[in-house]
Amino acid sequence: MHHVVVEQWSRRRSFLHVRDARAKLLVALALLAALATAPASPISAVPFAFLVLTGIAAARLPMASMLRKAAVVLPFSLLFALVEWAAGQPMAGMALLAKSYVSALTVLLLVASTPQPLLLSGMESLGAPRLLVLMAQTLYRYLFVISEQAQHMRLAASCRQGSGARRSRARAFQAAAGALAILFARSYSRAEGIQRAMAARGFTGDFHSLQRRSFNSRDTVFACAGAALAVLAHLVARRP
Amino acid sequence: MHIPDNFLSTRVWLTLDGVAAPAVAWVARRAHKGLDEARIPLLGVLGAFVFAAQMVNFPVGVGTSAHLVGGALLTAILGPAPAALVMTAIIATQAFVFQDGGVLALGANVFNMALAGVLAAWVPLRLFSGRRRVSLFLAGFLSVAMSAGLALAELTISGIRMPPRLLALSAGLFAIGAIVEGMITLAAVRAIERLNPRWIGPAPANGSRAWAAIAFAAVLVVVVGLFAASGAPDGVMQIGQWADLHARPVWAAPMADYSLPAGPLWLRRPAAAMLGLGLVGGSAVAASYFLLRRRSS
Amino acid sequence: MSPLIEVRGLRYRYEDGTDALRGIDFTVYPGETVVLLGANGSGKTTFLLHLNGLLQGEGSVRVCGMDVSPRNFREVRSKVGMVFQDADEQLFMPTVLDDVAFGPLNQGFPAEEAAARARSALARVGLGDIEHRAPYHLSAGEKRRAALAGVLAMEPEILVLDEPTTYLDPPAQRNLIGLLVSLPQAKVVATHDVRFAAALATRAVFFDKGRVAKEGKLDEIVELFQWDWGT
Amino acid sequence: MSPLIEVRGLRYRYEDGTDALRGIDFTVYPGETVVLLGANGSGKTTFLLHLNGLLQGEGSVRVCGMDVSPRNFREVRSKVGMVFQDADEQLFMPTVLDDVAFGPLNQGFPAEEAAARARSALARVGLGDIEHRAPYHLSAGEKRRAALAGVLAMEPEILVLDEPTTYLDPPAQRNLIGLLVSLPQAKVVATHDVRFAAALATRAVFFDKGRVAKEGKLDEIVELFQWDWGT
Ligand SMILES: Nc1ncnc2c1ncn2[C@@H]1O[C@H](COP(=O)(O)OP(=O)(O)OP(=O)(O)O)[C@@H](O)[C@H]1O
Ligand SMILES: Nc1ncnc2c1ncn2[C@@H]1O[C@H](COP(=O)(O)OP(=O)(O)OP(=O)(O)O)[C@@H](O)[C@H]1O
Ligand SMILES: [Mg+2]
Ligand SMILES: [Mg+2]
Repeated sequence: MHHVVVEQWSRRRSFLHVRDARAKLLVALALLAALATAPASPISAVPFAFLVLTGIAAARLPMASMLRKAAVVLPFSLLFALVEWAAGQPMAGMALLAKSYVSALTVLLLVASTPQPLLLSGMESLGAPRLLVLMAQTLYRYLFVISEQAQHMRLAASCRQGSGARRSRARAFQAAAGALAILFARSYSRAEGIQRAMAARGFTGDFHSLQRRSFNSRDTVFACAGAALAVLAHLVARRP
Repeated sequence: MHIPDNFLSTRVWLTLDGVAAPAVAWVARRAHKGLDEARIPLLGVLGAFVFAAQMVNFPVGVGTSAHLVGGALLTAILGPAPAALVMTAIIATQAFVFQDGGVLALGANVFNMALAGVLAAWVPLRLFSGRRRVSLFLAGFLSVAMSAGLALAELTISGIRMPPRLLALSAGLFAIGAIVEGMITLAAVRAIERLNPRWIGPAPANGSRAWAAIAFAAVLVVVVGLFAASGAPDGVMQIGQWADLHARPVWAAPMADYSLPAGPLWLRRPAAAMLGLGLVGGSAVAASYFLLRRRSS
Repeated sequence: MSPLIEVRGLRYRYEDGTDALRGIDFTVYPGETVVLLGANGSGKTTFLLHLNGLLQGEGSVRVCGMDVSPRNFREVRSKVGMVFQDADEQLFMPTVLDDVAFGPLNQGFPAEEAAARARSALARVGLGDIEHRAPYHLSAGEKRRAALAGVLAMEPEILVLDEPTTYLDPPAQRNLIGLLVSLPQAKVVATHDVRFAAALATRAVFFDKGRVAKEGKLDEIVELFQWDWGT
Repeated sequence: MSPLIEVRGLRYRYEDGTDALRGIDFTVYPGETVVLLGANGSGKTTFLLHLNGLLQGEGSVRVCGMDVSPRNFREVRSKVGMVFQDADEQLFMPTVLDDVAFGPLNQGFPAEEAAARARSALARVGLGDIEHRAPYHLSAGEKRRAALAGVLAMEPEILVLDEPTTYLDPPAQRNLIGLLVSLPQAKVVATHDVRFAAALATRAVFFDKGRVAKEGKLDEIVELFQWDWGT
């Protein structure tokens, strides 16, 4: 599972890992925005790629795996690049491809160097609604659990699937709907179980947290330097 | 339907981020008000459920399969505001954790799928609450049609120049996707009801039909308009020119000292067109939403 | 000695009309380990959920001299530590330390004190070194112990465990027994595993269709209801 | 006698890099009941999923003389009936009869024939009278038997069961043992319950970190790895 690996990476230690989540988030946004507003040419992505690759090296993350994982955006981008190419704008197509790939790599670097709970609490202190953050936290926690359940159901069904030669589509559709309903029922009763477990440990509606992150001077320097580099990369990209 | 970064022009993503952020904040407040605190885990777990549900394949056509998108199902189960919030959490998780959809484009994706999509699902659930099957099918259909249509329009307006035939083809594919979502939503809700009818709350039955009809018409206009436009991209540009006239004053104030490069000339008009379309569609739908709520409470 | 738990005439009906409990009397004294046996659906889990007010039926439930009612939930829930069957449901926070500190934080302790209590509870269950791991990546036995630590961190007087051996391999079960025996609290344990029960029980209660069918020595009950299978 | 299942040098690594199987050799002959023991995470479930191609690793897996490869999945899956740990995940059709008939219909039998096979499988597991109930509302023991019926209806030659006693009370466990003993198929059963294993096993295999650590008589293996807890 893709995200399990990323999650493990996010718990390593490095210069980048120890930075405050907010600082990293701001720098990532600055990079993304600077890249998005750079001219529509594949060359634009180069200075940004350089920065992000430096970041990956600084975070001591496995370069090849990172590059491979960010490639998830490529199929979609490639399709549109071809469209642009067909429309007589090969450069615009290439730019789309290069820029969206570097953007994905930037986001991947952010999540691979920041444990998810810290990222979420960082987003909260940057103004994301609390309810949304709590929800995303639970979502992420149970994503694995429920996906595994769905996986099991799929396996169980495929054991009894046969060849499909005489399968009625209506029946298969109904079976899928049934599987969805069972998955829902399990999720629902799991949610009830979680609510009970929370109540049993004194939960009355207010989430308290252990995390009290402080934004130290290094984080400030990092955020400023990161933003400055983003602007610089943008300026470099604008040079003809 | 998850738009990655760098596909939308700066003004489009900036505008939609600007629209989505306060809208999500408002939806969160609204969802929180009607929410028993103890149900917070339920929302998160259902988000994970929708995620996992995408592993369940529904056979459609020869050798292909589709999966649930989920906006309409969540709306039927949770009501509009919590459903929109859960969808927002899903889309954000997809963007950050799976690099599926951009981060700058988060506002656009949230707007398309979590806000407009859920709204489009909610209106038929409300309007045809007496006729479960019709309303559930329409909810699934409209939510996906709305999201996909918006995404297509945003891309077009951002200057991704799709040949008309390709545009029509993708519009056709999206239409099929919308029909399939309608079927899946219907089948899934009925299967869930069979397990335990209490899980799916009774559809809200009250409220003036006239207002619901207006809201429905607004959704239909936007959806049909988007699809018609995608069949004839020149039409979008026409709307753009029209909207440009009206939108320019709105743009002028906040963007007067907008220091980022304004982009090539040809980009400006489409961006304004996006704004115009968003304003027209958004305000029509939002107005009917408010009115509906007022009438029902 | 006054009883820690005193239940009188407890009845409970689920919304769908299932009569899950039909008049239960039940008492636990300090230092006891009471094992609940009974068929699937006989009401064990439903009963346990009443002990800290997660469900409320007719009849009286008293814990440490307090009525279990919404007024007292806060105190009752810090007296009764409940470990559920599915450890995944109990470990809902993003890291093990966060999770174990969840109870103390809700009890009103400041963050450092809560973290200290959480660390000491983790040490007690032998998980001192995994506090920053995500619960998802733990093994079944580790999950169970982390769930127990989350409850111990609240320093309860009574431990309630619902089928704690589910998913555990024999060494992990043995481990759990050792750990439970070493904890001084009174315990109420529902289980289908008669040998696990035998290793812990000072007394057994047999549930049948929402009633207590028999109470007494484990051996006698196992004998009477043929609750073990003679291999 | 030629083996029903023959596995040679099977290795499997999960995407995240976990080496779950590191070279397994394994054989089952007709009429045998082979029990898999081993710690949590030792690879039992991963191994079982290879027996009908739900996972595919390196090495060779042969069932009834056929290589388990995508070409043969259809036949292999009707030879190997797999019952998962969580019966709920296996029962997804609206009624028990629909569910049990799901396999035969997919095998290509016409509706009547499929229903007849389903009814006969339900009768064999002792559930003849509940064919029109919804599986979700059955008791734990009934669910397990319904899941088994769904597999038996496909008339497999080998039954594979992953921790079949989970959630079952002792009488239901006894029941399951009786049922399994009465079925003529060869069986491969992964379990943590040593006494359940003892009631069934003709042979035992002990998994350790993705390898077969020992193969032989159940008693010897339990003794060797101290897999039971001496009360
Ligand atoms: N949420 C619910 N809604 C309706 N009925 C329920 C619910 N939970 C349990 N029941 C029913 O209440 C009765 C008692 O169930 P309970 O879970 O307490 O039994 P149990 O003794 O814990 O069983 P097991 O040994 O299988 O865990 C059963 O008939 C069950 O079907
Ligand atoms: N989907 C997965 N992705 C990555 N690793 C996995 C996955 N499933 C299992 N593993 C790992 O593979 C190893 C073998 O797991 P497996 O589930 O086969 O063990 P098991 O013997 O069945 O354990 P248990 O007795 O707890 O059921 C473990 O280390 C486990 O963490
Ligand atoms: Mg129970
Ligand atoms: Mg297993």
